[in-house]
Amino acid sequence: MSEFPFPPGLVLFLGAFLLPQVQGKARTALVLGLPLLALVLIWSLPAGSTITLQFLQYALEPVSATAVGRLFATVFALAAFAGGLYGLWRAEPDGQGGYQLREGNVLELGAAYAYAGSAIGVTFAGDLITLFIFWELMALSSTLVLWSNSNDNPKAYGASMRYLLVHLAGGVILMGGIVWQVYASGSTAFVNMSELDSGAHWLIMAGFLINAGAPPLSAWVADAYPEASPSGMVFLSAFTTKTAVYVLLVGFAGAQVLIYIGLYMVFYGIFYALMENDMRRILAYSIVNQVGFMVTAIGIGSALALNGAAAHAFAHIIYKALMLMSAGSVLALTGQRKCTELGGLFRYMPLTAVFGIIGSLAIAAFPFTSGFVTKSLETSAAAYAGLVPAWFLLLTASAGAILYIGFKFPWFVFFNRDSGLHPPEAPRHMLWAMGFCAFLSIGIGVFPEPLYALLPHQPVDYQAYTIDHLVTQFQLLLFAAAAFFLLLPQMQVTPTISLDFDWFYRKLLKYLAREFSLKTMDARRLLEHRTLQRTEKMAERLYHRYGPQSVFARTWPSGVMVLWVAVLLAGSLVLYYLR
Amino acid sequence: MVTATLILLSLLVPLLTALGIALAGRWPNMREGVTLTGALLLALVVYSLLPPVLAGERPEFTLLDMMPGISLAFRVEPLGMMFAGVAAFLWPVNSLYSIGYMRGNQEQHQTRFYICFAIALFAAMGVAFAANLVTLFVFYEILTLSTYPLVTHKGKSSLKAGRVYLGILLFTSIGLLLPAIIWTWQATGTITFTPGGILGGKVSGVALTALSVLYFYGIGKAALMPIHRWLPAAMVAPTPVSALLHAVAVVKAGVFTVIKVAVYVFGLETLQSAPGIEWLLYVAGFTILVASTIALYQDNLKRRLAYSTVSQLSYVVLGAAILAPISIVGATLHIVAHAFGKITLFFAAGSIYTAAHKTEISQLNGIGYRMPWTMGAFTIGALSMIGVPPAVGFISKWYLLMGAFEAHQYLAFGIIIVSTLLNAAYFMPIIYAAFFRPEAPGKPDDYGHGEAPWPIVVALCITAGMTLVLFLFPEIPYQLAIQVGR
Amino acid sequence: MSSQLPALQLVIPLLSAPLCFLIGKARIAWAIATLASWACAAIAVTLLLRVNDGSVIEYAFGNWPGPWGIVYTIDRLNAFVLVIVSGIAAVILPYSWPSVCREIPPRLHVLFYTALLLCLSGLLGMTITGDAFNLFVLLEISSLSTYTLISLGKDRRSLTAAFQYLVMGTIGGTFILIGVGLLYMLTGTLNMADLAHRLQPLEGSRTLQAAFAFLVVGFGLKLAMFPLHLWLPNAYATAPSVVSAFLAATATKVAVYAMLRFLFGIFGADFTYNQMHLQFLLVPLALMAILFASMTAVYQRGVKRMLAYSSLAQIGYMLLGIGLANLHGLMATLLHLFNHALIKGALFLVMANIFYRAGGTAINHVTGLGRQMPWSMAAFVAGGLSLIGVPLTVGFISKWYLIQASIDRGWWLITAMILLGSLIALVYIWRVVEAAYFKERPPDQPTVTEVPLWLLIPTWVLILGNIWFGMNAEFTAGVAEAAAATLLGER
Amino acid sequence: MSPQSRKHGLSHAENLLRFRKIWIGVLLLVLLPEFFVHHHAYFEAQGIHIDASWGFHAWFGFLACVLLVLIARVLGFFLKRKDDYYDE
Repeated sequence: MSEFPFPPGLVLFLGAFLLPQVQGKARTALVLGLPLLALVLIWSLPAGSTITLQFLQYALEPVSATAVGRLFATVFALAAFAGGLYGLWRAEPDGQGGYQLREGNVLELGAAYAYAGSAIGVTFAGDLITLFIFWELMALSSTLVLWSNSNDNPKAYGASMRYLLVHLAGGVILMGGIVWQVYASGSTAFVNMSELDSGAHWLIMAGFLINAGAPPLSAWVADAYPEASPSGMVFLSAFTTKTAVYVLLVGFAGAQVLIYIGLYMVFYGIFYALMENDMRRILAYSIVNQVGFMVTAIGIGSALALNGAAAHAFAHIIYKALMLMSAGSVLALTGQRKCTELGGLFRYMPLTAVFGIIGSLAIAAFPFTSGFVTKSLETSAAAYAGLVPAWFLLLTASAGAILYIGFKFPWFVFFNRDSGLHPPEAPRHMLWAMGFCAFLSIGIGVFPEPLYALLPHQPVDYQAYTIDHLVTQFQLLLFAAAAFFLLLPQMQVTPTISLDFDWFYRKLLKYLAREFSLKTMDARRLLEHRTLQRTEKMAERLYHRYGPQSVFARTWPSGVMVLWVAVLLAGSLVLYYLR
Repeated sequence: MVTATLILLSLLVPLLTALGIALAGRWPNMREGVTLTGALLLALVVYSLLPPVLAGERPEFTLLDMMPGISLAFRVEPLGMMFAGVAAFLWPVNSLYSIGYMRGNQEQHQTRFYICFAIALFAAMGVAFAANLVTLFVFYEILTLSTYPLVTHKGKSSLKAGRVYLGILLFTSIGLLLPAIIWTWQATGTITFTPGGILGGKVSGVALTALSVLYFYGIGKAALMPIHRWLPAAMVAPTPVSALLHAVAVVKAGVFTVIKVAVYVFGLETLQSAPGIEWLLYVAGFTILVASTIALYQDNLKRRLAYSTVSQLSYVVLGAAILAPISIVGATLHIVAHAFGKITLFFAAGSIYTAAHKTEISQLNGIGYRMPWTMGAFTIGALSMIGVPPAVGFISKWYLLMGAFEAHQYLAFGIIIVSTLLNAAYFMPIIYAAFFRPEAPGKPDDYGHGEAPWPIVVALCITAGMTLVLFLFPEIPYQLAIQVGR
Repeated sequence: MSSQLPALQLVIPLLSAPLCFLIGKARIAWAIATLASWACAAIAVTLLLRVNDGSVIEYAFGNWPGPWGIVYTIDRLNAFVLVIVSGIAAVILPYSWPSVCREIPPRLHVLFYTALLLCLSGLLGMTITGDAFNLFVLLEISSLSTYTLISLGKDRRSLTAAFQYLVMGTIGGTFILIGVGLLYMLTGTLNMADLAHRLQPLEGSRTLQAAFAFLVVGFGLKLAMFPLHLWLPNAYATAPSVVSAFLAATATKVAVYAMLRFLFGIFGADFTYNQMHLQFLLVPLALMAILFASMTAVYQRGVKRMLAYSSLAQIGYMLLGIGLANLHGLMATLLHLFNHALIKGALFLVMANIFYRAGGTAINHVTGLGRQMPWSMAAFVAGGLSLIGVPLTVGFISKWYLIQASIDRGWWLITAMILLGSLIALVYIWRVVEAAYFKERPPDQPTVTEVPLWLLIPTWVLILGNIWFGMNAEFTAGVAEAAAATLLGER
Repeated sequence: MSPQSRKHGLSHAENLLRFRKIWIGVLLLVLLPEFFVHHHAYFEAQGIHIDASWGFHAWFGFLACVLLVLIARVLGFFLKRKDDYYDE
């Protein structure tokens, strides 16, 4: 390749600014070409750090290729490609049973590519400062993705602001941690900090975890992502949480606390998805659930677990993108997101449904899908590490995956009752994008070896396709599915949302702020009123005392002055006499 | 000797410019030519002082002896160099902007405006290079007085604001700062800024804390609450004034003095020994948070920016209050960072006013498409305020945080977290409205505008560009700041 | 010739006065008066330069040596005061011609210049003399001429004011005479140096204490010490503008000087402070003056009256400096003698300018003048800033030393009061500035133009003096410090 | 929209019945290997053998799901709010 190792993230990031400048075919070429170019660069860079920049008193290594970084960068580029393809045009129902296509939202595409570029930038960051810079760029560009949809979705703005604030909070906590770490260690190196023996480490981990959707701020995922456009959510789901997984993987592999946090996230996702009505919010909760698996694996910290986390992230991005594309097509062509309003679309959007089902099967880790060959690495790792409760819980969650999403999503959207909606099949470019993801999901499921070869800890000593594994997995999933059908009456969707931690800042804080501002306003008014009154009174008194008619200003008869003279003289004489 | 001449020149150039403007007052083009020439000359003079200062030289120059033992003297040290450098860099840019703004809005009394501006810059240079407290105080007061006519530029309607402006600034400086200076003189027999401070061992205990209250509240220009009211009041001035003076020269003279007093009069170690000195940290933190909260509720763009300035100024004070050398570096850098960021924001506000005659945020829907450069620059400025890369605000925040950790001031860290969120909460909606909200339907002629006149656009692009450039190449301010912190 | 300078200092104005009267032509009288004042100023400056090394010039009138004859003693202190008085006169007299033409009926012009010259010679004589009784005589000369000058005011109230001043001034003069008489009774001498020498052993004496009390009250009346100030506002407010300027800048200053001379030159610092505890009388009265008079000034409708009240407050500062009883305090007093002369002289000249054009000096007359009389109003702003004590003006220098003195003492409350006084000054000055610059000219007021250069130049000479001595107070502060040290007997 | 069109696919009662039968068949099919395959327990060391019991994954998966749904019901009772809860 070229002599100058061009940062692959920067290609996408800068390319994003070109997007609005071009039209038509050139734009299509750019949208599809940029991620591929990035992909080429990702794999053409030599391992290790290739550039050193001086920034303040620190040496930065903005381009530093590692195996795990490359793995994430690769999947980010793939996701950008698929999302770009999916978002090239926007489909809208034309009211006559068909649809019309409009140019894709170029602002969103640009923002998304900048976002993807920043995410890739994080994976190539050789030091904490570079990492943080790209981290913040991610927060900003992802907010732009949400903003781009605000004309179509009035809820997007509020959600985006909450999203941004959560991420800026995470960002500044992370920054604090990094500053502390740099100050304490004198080095900007991004090293493993899993001993958590300084406040800096805790802060850095907290910053990472906020982006991963960890408690208590998990609510931002389901709050913000579903408000993006169909293509927007594809991008959003791919990068932020997965970069968090990446940095946790590098920085906190083996930090035991992550096991608990991860397990919490797993069940948080399940329960909230079970209660949820909005199909895209279900998918959002499932992101938290899936990232929870990865975080748990990172907490376990064995080579197998870490490989599992990496592989799972890789597979997850693709099948989650697939599901979101499927859901996005439904949303685009029906205008509906709520399960209570959807159903029976199988007949009208058969391909969309099939792709959605493939995604669902993958997320449920059905054999011959990518979920099967990646998630099992994590559960096995828990088993091999002898973590009894963790393993049982993960197994429960694996079974639950069928329940809350694997079957719930396709069932309520594509089957169940007929909703009366008769949308057309999704447009071709969307189907191609879904097909691409479905192909990867199944391809990885059938031939896991190429993916395994990319994993950070080599050699990967794991065989997914054993009889035992196949049998137990089928048993688990099919009986879970049986439970699903059996419990369907208990799982009917309701037009509700579920309270979450965001209640505190959406309701309580707002309430407190309003109360506070009302009360302080009253207090201020009262204070101002009183001060005004007092000042007026004082001014009056002062005027009375010092004004033109006052004692001091009046023209006194000479006698008074003489009296004063007498008083003063007599006074001092008497005083001197008495002394 | 050459350097001493340069100091003298840095004072003379703005003064002569003022004179030249007065003489050329009748011919606007010539008058503006004089302003620009003077501004560029000043930048040249100030920046030729930079290499020797960076090399460790401390040029000195005594103008005259004022009282026995007290002289009007100047000494260029890194902090002053930084302040002067920022002001001198921004004056030409702001002059360019002023030309566009004042002509675009057909303002009255333009000659007086430019004269006062030049005098204000003269005062700023004096503050920056002052070698002792009295010299600093003298120029501090000149700055107050020379900016008063600018604040009340609009005449009678701005009278009340002018009263608040002058009232607070003179009351605090005469009522608190002056006795503090005289006290220092009385206690130590010197008023010369000295690295490591002059009060160490001379004043101690509660008296030291009392002195710190006198000083830090006496410096009204630093706008600590509750004496911040003059700053929002000053927003009645034309925008170039708000931009260069009430976002850079005047307010920075305030926080500059805070750092200067903390470092060169008290000395960090002496300050640390003062009982209850945490008050400054608490007050600065309180100001940061409360001012940001107030900003959140302002619909008038300039008022929002003004409260943001109040809050951001307290970042600098916070840096001083943390009392760690590194936080001083952060505070020093924040003077630069905030200057470039906030002037950009004010420029944008003025640009909007000139082109669209809009002053309220709620009127800005969709304006980003009519004025892409303006709002683009605004965005960059806002990012710098929030402190995210790739804007220079990130760098100062970095060192402020580092200082907080060095001194184990976790409260300061918490304040910075909340404040970052508040900053975003009051800036981002503006950007959003400008670029993502559709324009309100209105009379077509309401929307006939495009970008502001080119001098305005050029000026704000320069300052916005600088916030990015300074992030990428922070070497010079960083070197200066390090020398201050040392 | 040069050895006769001390005599000439007094003789020139004293002889010029009857000369004016005899010639009887106003313009010539004015020319003579102006020349005389310039000569006086030149002499005063020469004298100051001559004694600035700390030497003392003793001049025996008619070669009758002291303590029998009248001896003029010139040291740094009174040379300094001479410069103040004659300097102000030298600036104001040339100014006076157009102003007097406007304010005083032509038939009284000659009388005016005669009286002014007499007043000047009285003040100079009080300052230069080394003889207690001679001082009283010259005091009466200056007082009587002052009454005349005040009564020349266009305002009819000036007659009442002059009469009141006459009554009070006479009482004051009488008290001083009684005080001097008591001293003479005790010691048998009137020569100040001799008095100081002979009083030393008599310190416990009741008579001495009574003399002290009479002198303090007497001078208190002359210098308008609170609450003996009641004559001053009316006098200053109603007198012709030039007279107000001259008196405000000189008369009280000389009275303060004379009091200092008696307190420290004759009684001695130790007696004054440690036995008579004068500071306990002076400090509260001074503070009351600063606060009450300043506050009253805020509410005045006439700007001249306002300045008159402000003068009371400024006298308060001077007395406070004495009351603080330390070197910096006394220094502040002496500096303020000079500085306040510059400030008030300039401000009253501005008032004269305004009267010259607008026909009055009420706030109503000043309103909207900022645009119409830019140079005069700019002078007012500058003088006002100096009054407030903004740096680079003389007012700042006085405040600096006064505050330092209060900090030296550790009397924080007094520091606060001084600052409060400054801030109130800010309020009353700014009231005028706002009226001049921000309000439209009232419809019933004439549209006016700037005064001629002949009037502007003296005004601005004083303003530039404010600024010059504010930026470069080495000289004045040096003289004041040395003089203060001498008074306290430290050097 | 004709009534026919509402009855299709899995929502059709007959289809549903057929679907159920197939499903039960599949379930039995996946249980078949249990007679031939011996599972080894992961946590021998901790003395836990339950994961090697007969049809463990089948019944565990089933029970786990029942449990999850029940918990979700209970949680839903507390946490569910109307759609427009935050909009008001």
